[in-house]
Amino acid sequence: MKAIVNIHLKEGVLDPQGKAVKHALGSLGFQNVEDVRVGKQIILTLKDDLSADEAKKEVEEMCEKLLANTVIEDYTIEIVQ
Amino acid sequence: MKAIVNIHLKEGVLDPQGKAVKHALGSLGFQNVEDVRVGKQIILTLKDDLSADEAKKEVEEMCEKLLANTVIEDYTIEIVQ
Amino acid sequence: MKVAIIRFPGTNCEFDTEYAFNIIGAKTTIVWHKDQALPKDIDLVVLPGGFSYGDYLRSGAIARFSPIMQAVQEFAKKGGYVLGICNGFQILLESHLLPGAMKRNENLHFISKFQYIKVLSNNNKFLSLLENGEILNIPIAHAEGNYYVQEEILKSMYDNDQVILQYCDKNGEYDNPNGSVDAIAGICNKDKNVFGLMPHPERACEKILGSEDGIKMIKGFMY
Amino acid sequence: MQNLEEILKAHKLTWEDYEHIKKILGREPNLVEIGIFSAMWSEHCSYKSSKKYLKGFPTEAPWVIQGPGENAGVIDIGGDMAAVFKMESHNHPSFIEPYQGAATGVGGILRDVFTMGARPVANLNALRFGEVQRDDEIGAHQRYLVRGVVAGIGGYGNCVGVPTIGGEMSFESCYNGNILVNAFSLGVCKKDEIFYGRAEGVGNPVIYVGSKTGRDGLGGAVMSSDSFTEETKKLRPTVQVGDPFTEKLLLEACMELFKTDYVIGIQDMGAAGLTSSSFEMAGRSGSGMRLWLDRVPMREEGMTPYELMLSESQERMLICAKKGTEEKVLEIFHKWDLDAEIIGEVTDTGVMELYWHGEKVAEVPVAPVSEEAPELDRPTKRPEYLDYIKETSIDTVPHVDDQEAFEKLWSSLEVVNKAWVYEQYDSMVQTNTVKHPGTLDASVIRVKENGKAIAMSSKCNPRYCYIDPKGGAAAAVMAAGRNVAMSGARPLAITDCLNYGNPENPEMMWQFAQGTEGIKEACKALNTPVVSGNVSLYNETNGVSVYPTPTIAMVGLNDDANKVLPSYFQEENDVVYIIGD
Ligand SMILES: Nc1ncnc2c1ncn2[C@@H]1O[C@H](COP(=O)(O)OP(=O)(O)O)[C@@H](O)[C@H]1O
Repeated sequence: MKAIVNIHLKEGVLDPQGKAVKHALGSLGFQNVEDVRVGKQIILTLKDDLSADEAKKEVEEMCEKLLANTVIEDYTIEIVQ
Repeated sequence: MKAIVNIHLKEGVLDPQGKAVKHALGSLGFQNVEDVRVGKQIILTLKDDLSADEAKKEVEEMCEKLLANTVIEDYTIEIVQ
Repeated sequence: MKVAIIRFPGTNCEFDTEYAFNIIGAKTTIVWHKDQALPKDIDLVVLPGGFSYGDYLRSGAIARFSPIMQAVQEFAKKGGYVLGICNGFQILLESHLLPGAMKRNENLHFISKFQYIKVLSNNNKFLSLLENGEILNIPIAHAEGNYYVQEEILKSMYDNDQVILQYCDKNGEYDNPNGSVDAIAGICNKDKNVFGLMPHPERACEKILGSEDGIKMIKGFMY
Repeated sequence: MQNLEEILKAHKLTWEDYEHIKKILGREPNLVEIGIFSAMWSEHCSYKSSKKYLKGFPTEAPWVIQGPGENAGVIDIGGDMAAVFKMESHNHPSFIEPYQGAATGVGGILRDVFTMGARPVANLNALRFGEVQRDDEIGAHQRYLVRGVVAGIGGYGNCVGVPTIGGEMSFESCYNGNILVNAFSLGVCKKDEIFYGRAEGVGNPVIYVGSKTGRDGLGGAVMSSDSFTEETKKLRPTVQVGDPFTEKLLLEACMELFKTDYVIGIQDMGAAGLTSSSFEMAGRSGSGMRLWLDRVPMREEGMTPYELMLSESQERMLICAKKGTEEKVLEIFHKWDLDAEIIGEVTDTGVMELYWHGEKVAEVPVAPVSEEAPELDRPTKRPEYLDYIKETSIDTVPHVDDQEAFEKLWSSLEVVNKAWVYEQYDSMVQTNTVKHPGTLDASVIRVKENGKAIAMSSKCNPRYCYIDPKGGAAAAVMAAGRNVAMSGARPLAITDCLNYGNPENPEMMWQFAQGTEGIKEACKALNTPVVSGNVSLYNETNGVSVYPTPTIAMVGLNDDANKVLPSYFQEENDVVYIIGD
């Protein structure tokens, strides 16, 4: 079982990487880009004997404790089999 | 329209971050984690007048040129309206 | 003065910090991160600079869970003095011993250079030997020093003299090397016993290294 | 073996080599053994094209403790202290993946230094790029390479906590298809606490420490050999990714280990990984070794003995310890959360025996692999372009007025402020840096233990080396020596990184021969022996070789750290002199 965790800076927190990537894309001639946000994607491989619910709960705890810094970051969790 | 780009190190390429996060989760008592891969998620907001196909093609080009380092990274693209 | 310097895996300024505190005559011990307790009769705990756990995930994020951090938390709660320099500052933020968080530098690069900073508030033990408005020349060296804190909290920090150091140029004018909110270089907690700053005072304690301005900072803890 | 022809080709071995291998083994080699010979006899490990010319380097002086032949050179710096240093290239990997290529280059040179017992205290780097200012694909790619290389050098060195205190860079069109990344590191230790890459004493354990082994750097050879096809196709040749955090742990664990008396010898696993480290360690003391490869910590599933012997995974070391201390050695590495396993033992057979789950998979006599490595005397020929250059004179160039010349020089890439580069390097960690990057000429650190200062400078003017391969190389030694002297230090010894083109091209070999001549003469004149170095050949793309680029790093000593001379005007009304012609 896998858990996919996506972590991004909260709305309203300026994203220096996103800004730099947007600028770089612009100077490469990609004019259709209006905004860029750069975040993290963490893929966890979990033991199979967990239920999806248990897994989700456990990963949520991992996010709160370690994976995300909730002062500036939001996260989403998706469990895939 | 948004494009979500997920970028990860290729199979077989050492992922030092993943290794460190796995170790940390283990010592926090999360014993169900078998593997951790840390990658990037880039969310692009694109002009709405593009078709999904056009968008995908353009983002693919962005990945090849700038967003991913194809020597060591793989990427996937998802277009959402 | 007795100083405990915490060594995490990846810390790389522990010996520099020890050397600097020895210059001002402090007794120092280096404490391993897996220890459960701090040595007895410690006057100050320093979390030194470096790349604890390689700065992987976020700088300071993993070190925060080291066994010794429990003891540091308790020490701080009881009013003990704690100083976090660079990576140590990041660890204090991740531990919520100080408010706010670090983002990557505005230009996304690691920045290493001498940088002027200004004392905004000396109403605390750390900067007690310095004047308000005094300008110091202290090296910075970091990739994630872009300090962020929510506006409401920032306001209360100003009200409470918690914003203690600010980047500036030679003449004290605005200069912001990394994009920090209000060019903040150092802060403390409400009780003024936990301090964090990105510049490295321990690198500015001898004339031969180009600046002695760091001495006046770390000496503050002695009085 | 089926399709032997292709296997040999993939391993860059000739039929002549093959016959030689058969003679050494007294039988046909198997694939693991072919891999071993291929690695040990590669240009990189055997110096087969260059050895002839390196032999004449001056390598001795009263202050030289260890010359070429070990992981790094060692000189006496007084007060019972020694300086350990070396320079190495990571050109090809950096062109493929600039960040990781440069980062792992720094990682490798750091290990060369700390494997000798010295804590690295300063790094330099010498970089050559192509035409970064072009506004086409080439220019864009070059700028990408500059950004990646600089970030990679900083990313690795900063994390390990070793200051990068200086360097140099040049830009020429000849590097458009082949940039050069040379990394230098210097460490200090007590004079009587130097460690060497040896394995001796029958029954002494051979211990593997550091990161797990993956398929990193297992590229060309295996993948193009037919016998592997389907199985290995999905295992792409992978670029080596550096893990500076693990390197830092490895450094600290080794420093702790060196305080004990458990160690017989230690060596880092660099190019050709476990193969070169085990053969060199056994070879230096005439020992044999038995290795149980299934005990090597592995990162990936299904790895084979062949892959384990040839992987270039980073951040690994091989240790020969005293029998009976193995548990204590393992304990030190486990304290630092590193992998550590006993993977073999020393024998007196002079033979390397490799086992895989109890079965012997290779058996190669140690000494002949290095002693009988092919040594080539490649043809040389004076390049024709030199005749053309000889005809050219400064008088044929249109005159420019002084103001214009000044402005042109002032804005040239060679002269412009390099702060964008060196501000990405932590140059002050360890609190020893007296002359930072940007203060010009040599970079200087003080040594807390003896109150002295070590000055170092890396130099090479490739254009000069192109016009006059011998004079240019000598000039590089002189320039680096002058820089060191101008900081108030006495130049003591050099390390070099000889970056040249294709050795199969006689004109290039001539440049190489001339370059080494120039270094010899200059080093003799300055009495600064060569104590370590590195040769990087095949720096060419589509038949275009880079300019001869013998990078020289000079190291010197100032007896009083407080007497280091600055390199800029100090005060108004000070008098300015020009000395020399
Ligand atoms: N690649 C580099 N890494 C670190 N420092 C560098 C690098 N390139 C140049 N520098 C530093 O920039 C300064 C100017 O370099 P250079 O133009 O070569 O002048 P110099 O004549 O003093 O050698 C020197 O202090 C040098 O150490």
